[in-house]
Amino acid sequence: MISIALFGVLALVAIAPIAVATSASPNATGIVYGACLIVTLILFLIALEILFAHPAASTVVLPLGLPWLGAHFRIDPLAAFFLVVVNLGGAAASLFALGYGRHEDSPQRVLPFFPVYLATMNLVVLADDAFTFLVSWEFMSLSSWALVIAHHRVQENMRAGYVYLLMAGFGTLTLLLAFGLMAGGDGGYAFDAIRTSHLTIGTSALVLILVLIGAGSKAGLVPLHAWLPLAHPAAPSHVSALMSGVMTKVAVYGFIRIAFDLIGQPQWWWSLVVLAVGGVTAVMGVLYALMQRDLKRVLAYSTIENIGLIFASLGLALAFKAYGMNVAAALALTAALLHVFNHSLFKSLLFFGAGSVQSATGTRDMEQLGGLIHRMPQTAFVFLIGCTAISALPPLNGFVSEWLTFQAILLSPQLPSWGLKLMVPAVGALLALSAALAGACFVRAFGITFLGRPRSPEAEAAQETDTNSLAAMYALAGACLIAGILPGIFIDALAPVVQSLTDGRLPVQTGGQWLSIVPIAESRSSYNGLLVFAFMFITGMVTAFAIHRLASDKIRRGPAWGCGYPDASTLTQYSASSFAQPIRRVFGSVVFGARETGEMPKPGSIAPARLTVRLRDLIWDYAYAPIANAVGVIAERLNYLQFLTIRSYLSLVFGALVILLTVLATWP
Amino acid sequence: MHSITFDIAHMLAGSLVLVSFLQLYQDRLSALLNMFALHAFVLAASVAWQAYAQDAPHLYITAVIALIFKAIVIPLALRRIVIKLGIHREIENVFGVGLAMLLGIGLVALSMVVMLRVTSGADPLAREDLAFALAVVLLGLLMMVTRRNAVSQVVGFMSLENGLVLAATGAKGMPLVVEISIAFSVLIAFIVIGIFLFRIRERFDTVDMQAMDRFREEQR
Amino acid sequence: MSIGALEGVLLIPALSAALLAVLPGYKLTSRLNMAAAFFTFAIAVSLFIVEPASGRYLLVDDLNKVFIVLTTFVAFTTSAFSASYIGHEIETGRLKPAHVRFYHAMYQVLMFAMNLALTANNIGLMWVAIELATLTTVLMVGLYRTHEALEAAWKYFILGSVGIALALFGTILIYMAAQPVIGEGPDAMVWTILMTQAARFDPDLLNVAFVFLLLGYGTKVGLAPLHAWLPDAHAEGPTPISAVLSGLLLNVALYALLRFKMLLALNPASIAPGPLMVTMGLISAVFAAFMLYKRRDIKRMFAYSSIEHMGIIVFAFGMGGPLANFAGLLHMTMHSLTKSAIFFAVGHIAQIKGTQRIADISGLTVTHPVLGWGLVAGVVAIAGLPPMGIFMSEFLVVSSTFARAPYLVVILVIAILVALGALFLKLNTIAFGEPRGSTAPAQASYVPMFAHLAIVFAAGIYMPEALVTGFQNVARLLG
Amino acid sequence: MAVIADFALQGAQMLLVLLMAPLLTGFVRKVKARLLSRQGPPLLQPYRDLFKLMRKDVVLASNASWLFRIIPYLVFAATWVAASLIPTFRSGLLFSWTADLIAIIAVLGSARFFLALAGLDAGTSFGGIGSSREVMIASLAEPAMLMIVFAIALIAGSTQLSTMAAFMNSADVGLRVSLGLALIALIIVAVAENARIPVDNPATHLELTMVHEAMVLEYSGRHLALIELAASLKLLLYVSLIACLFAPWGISSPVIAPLPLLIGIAAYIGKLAVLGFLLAVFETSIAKMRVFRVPEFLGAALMLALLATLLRFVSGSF
Repeated sequence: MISIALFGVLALVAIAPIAVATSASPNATGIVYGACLIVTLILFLIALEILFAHPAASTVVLPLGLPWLGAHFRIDPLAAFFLVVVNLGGAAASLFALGYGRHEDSPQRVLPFFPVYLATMNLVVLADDAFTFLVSWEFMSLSSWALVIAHHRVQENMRAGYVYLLMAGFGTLTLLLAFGLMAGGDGGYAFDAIRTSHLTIGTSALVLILVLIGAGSKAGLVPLHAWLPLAHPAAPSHVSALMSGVMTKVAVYGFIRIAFDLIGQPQWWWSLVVLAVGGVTAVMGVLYALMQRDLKRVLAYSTIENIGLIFASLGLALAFKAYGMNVAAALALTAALLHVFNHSLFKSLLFFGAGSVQSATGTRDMEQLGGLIHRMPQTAFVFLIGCTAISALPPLNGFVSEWLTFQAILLSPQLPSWGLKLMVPAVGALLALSAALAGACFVRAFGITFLGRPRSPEAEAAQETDTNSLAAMYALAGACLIAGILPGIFIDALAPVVQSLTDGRLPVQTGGQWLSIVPIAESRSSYNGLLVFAFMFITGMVTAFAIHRLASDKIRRGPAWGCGYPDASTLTQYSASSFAQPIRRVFGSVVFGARETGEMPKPGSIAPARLTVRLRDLIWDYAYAPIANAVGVIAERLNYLQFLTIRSYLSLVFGALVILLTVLATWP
Repeated sequence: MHSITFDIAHMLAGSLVLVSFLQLYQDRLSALLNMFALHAFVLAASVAWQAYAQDAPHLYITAVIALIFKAIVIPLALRRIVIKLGIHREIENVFGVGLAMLLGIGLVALSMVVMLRVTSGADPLAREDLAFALAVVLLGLLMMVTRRNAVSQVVGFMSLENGLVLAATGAKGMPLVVEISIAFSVLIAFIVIGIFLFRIRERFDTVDMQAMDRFREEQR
Repeated sequence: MSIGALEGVLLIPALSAALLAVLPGYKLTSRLNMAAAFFTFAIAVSLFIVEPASGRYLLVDDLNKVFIVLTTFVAFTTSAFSASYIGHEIETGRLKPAHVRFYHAMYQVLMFAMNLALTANNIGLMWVAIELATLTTVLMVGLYRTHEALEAAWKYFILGSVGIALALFGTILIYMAAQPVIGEGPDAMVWTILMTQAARFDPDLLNVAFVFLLLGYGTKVGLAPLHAWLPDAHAEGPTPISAVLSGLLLNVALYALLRFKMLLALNPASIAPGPLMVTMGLISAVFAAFMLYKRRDIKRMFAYSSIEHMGIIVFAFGMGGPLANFAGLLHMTMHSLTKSAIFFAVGHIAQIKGTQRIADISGLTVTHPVLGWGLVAGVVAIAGLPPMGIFMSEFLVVSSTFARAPYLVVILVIAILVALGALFLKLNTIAFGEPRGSTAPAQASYVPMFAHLAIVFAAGIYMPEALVTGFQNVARLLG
Repeated sequence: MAVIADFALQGAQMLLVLLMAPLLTGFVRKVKARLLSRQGPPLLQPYRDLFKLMRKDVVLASNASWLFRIIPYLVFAATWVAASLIPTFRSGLLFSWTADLIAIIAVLGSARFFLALAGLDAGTSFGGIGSSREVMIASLAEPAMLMIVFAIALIAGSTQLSTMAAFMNSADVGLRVSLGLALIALIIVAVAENARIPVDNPATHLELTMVHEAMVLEYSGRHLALIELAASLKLLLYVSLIACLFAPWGISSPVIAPLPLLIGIAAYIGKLAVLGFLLAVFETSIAKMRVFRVPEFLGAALMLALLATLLRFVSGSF
């Protein structure tokens, strides 16, 4: 099993040189993405097989990496699940890119890195020792960095790549410190050794904080998220989909692997930290998303929101695990993992849609779009499904995982500790708020982009995207629907994973009547996506049929009602920013330090009235900018040392000598 | 029972330190050069005495080198340069002589503390010599960093190196001493030639130096 | 008498130096230079097979074997690079044939000096060899005879001489410490004998000696605040020499330091040299990392990055322990290969663009893909990103010492991160963005550069057993 | 047999809510009119309106999309399904476990989602005003509603409406602070969700002040009929939700016997009348507030509900 998976990864790596060799030829795109599609599909099937057949964890040690240790690889249920996520996303992205990649103007900067990127993400999940894990982890960042700066002539892309690489390096070094603590001074880097080694409370706590920072910076936890909304939009869209939909999940995997598997029994207060960070991240992410004009940036920020949701569930799971409430822990963890899977589906779908829009209109600025539903009906349809799913609306899959999270929260009064008693409801409120705001955010995203009237000639002239891209998007949309109406199957598939991490599991779901899901007991709570979908479908159909039969089915077209002022201009429509204005008024002043200044021309003057809105990214201003400035200042100061005279340099040597001698003279 | 030999060696080494102080005290180049000649001469004497005390004849070579090369040739050459560059009566201390002297005293104290707590095992002659040698080395360095002028810096370097030779000869039966002293003479010759060829004087000058480096960083 | 491999490593450079001093024509001489370097390398490799015994003046053990092979290998590749580089310099007339003859002779003299320093079994001999190496490089740095070149050479010369003097004082002190135990005469300067007796030396004397040696040889290693000569020497000299300086000379000085550290480590009563080295290493790493930001000259920038890495290496050796020492050795090897590879690339770049000013170089991956991506790979490696070898060594350094000295390691990590930021800040403008400057095709020999990068890449993923055991033995030696 | 009966009851429930909804709306209008000492439209006026609208042609805005034409059916279906999942006269219906309270709220959420999209489809500024304000209100009302659900669910130990109703009906509820808070919050949310005064005015047609009406401004004919019907269904839904949670008396337990069912239906209609009357009184007694006062109004609800939940968490006795 593991060996087949590794061969798959090897095959992916082997595609890269082919890409380099053929990148000149026009059909390189087809070759590379086709190959990637095939390999990732194979890996996907292998992972599925492992997940459902769940055999014992299979391991292999290759004579690579650290010489005396070798490179350990291992597939257990957790790894298998994340392999499913990674390769499903990879396959979809490859399929999408078969069409989308043809619009790429510099393929030689994308093709070689794409398969490597896929391979590294697989390797992170497969790795079973600290060194292999970190190498794959950082190499993953590196290859995605190369993809982010594929369009290197655009300055902001370079900046995005720069910030991204720095944050990635920061995260990796933090994880490195964490592993240093876990492995101790004598280098027990294999995960088995780490599992068996017993850390002191303090050490494991420090490890958890470090991991939360390291994995969190890759996943995009506030306030470590700054790189994400820069880097994800900068990359080509199929890569953005991978980064948002899959790579953040690999980061989540890193957190789960270490926090749930490696460092043993958690302390209850860890969950306080994780819960708080998760809740804040969820709300901040979606609020940022509501303020963006750039479609792909909206999606990137909403990724941050979903990561927050996932981490909140993970925090709950930690809390339950700390108090040995295994079933509850299983519920929370299932919610988290299911959301990982769901988000990877619809976020990829949405990025594909955004990519199609971009290649059709040449812009991602929503203020330039509009009315695309008439010109790209199919894209609009699948994008709408994605929006519905990510807004956690039944009967689609986003709702299921959110519902499970709420069910887990409802179990938490049994937690003994007071901190949690106060924290959990607050986090619950934050999650509910973020869910509602997400709905608003995607009404805005879809409505402004696809509905209304086109706001620019490019949007006017847009064409429906190609079949490959559509195929990828339809596949993901279908997956969203299935995961939404038949969640029981997926929850059961997660059971072995959850069991291995929490020693608890949910009751078998697929056995219940009408395939409804029952986390604890039917008297307590249950949800049946299938029936909800069926009811809505049937009632809707029946109503339509009845009305068209018995009443009228006539249609007349007329101009839209404009209060008697029929306006030709499309600028009088609600724009992205005006749509967000009420919410900005409610939350903005606190979160963004938003200032609105309107200037009205004097009566009689024909000068336009103008409203200027200033939003500040407080986190950037107060966390990142100071650090950057500090580095700049220190560099400036030290730089004087470059321009001294030989005499001054000699005095440095002299000083050093005297100091050392004095140290010696005063040595005890 | 070599108390006499010990005292004389002690006296010579100590006077070497004294001369170093005298060098620090000078603020005119010409006077400084004289002082250096004296320094080299004292060194030669001390080396010779060591050669006699340890009856190590090869040390005489070192003594002779010191005498001829350092006490006579180099000072003369430098004097010519100084005259050529017309800086023989220039005052070029970075800060006042008094402060320099104070620092010097501090350095001597430091070297004493370091060395005397050190050589508990070694024999007294070597111990004293080492302490003085270290003092001379440090004073030489101090001179290099407190003088602006290339020539006086070379003088500083040479007195530093005198300290080394003192230490080397003080170390009983140390091989390669002669070779090392020769090597250093070559080195110094290089430096002097360098000064002579490239008119290094202005290259040392603070302001100009900065301008130079700025120039290197900005332009090109 | 039979000439063993050990002597061969010294004789070939010496003889070829004499030969090259007289032969005309740069085509022939550069070939000869390569050949000589190659044979030296071959013989150095044979050291692993023939295992010659250490003599009275020359010694060979696991420690210096590693250094010798590394030195001779990089010397060989650099000579290959310098062949094409010098050819270009001749065409553009920046160098005259006479200069080239001098250059090649000096090159071999330098090789001789370094090999001597590495094989010398006598602390005095070692000191002489390092002084010789210094003087040679001084002359080569000044090769272009430009204002700045002479400037840099002079700075190097003065600081170097002071360093030499301090190192000599330290050496004398070591002798003084050894002499009462071993007795007067040369024996008290022979490594192999010193090692056996070290435990009985006067510890305080050893301490003072080590301070002087640390400062003296540390000047050569380029540790801050003794580093001042290094950036200018790298920036102004011919690029092959920059490669040799960063790749080899720093290592040779480091080797001397390590030897003396071992000596002190054998004497329990003496202060542990660790803390001193750790402090100097951290200072150098942090300082150099920040200095990277304001650099405008591409060669000077990479010179500062050498200081940073020397800091990391010294830190690793200072921390000690089998893992950290292993990491230090690995890091040193990888740094030599990577940095010289980078200088190969930079040399060609500077020749194509006719400038070393970073602001005037842009979009290399567009105009010169091979060179540009080569540089990117080099910077990726030097910044400590996987899958290159330096990542492995940094992984080992940080992870193995964090548990012991968390605060120090955090400082080191910050330095690494700051350096990463600076390097990629510059790389972004050099390798990417709108192309600027000449787009003339490069007539360059990419073989040396990519050979180095390939080794570094391979080492990051797979290390052969023999190498590992060798390193581990050395790491054990270093305690 | 029993299964058929169950199906029949479920169907009856669906028809009941569908039929009662316009009546409730008409009743509220009537009472309001009377309180304003107007004659007011007859009780059955809403039915007439609906049938009239049904038979009229649809006038679509020139650039309305296919989505615009689907949405009325979607919204109606979603609201109807949600409404028919609330126990009205009998708990434990056949499909009652299809969706618990959280899911029902979410189903309503999807109805709102699509309605807001409809507002943006025509590309007029009024639709935009409507939907942007609607989502703003929703972004506060939905979390408040969820918190209310949490508070009650934590008391009842379930989010299953039948179970909750049964629990509230049982003796061991007692008087609880958290329940009181939850009730107040629920009323506020219900008012906001149904676009009633003071949050919104269902009767106004001054575009700038309206939210819900502005959003559906472009709808006409059968589409408008469905939207209106959905609106009254929603009102009915919230009223019967309050009824079944806070006045669960008379809801017949899951047995199939005519008498309890009749009692249940009678009790249900009675509750609707009372609550509708209260709503009318409430609406006539206060004035509509400015749009940007609404967030504070709803924020209060959110805080109350959160407080209720917190109390529950801190100790079971609240």
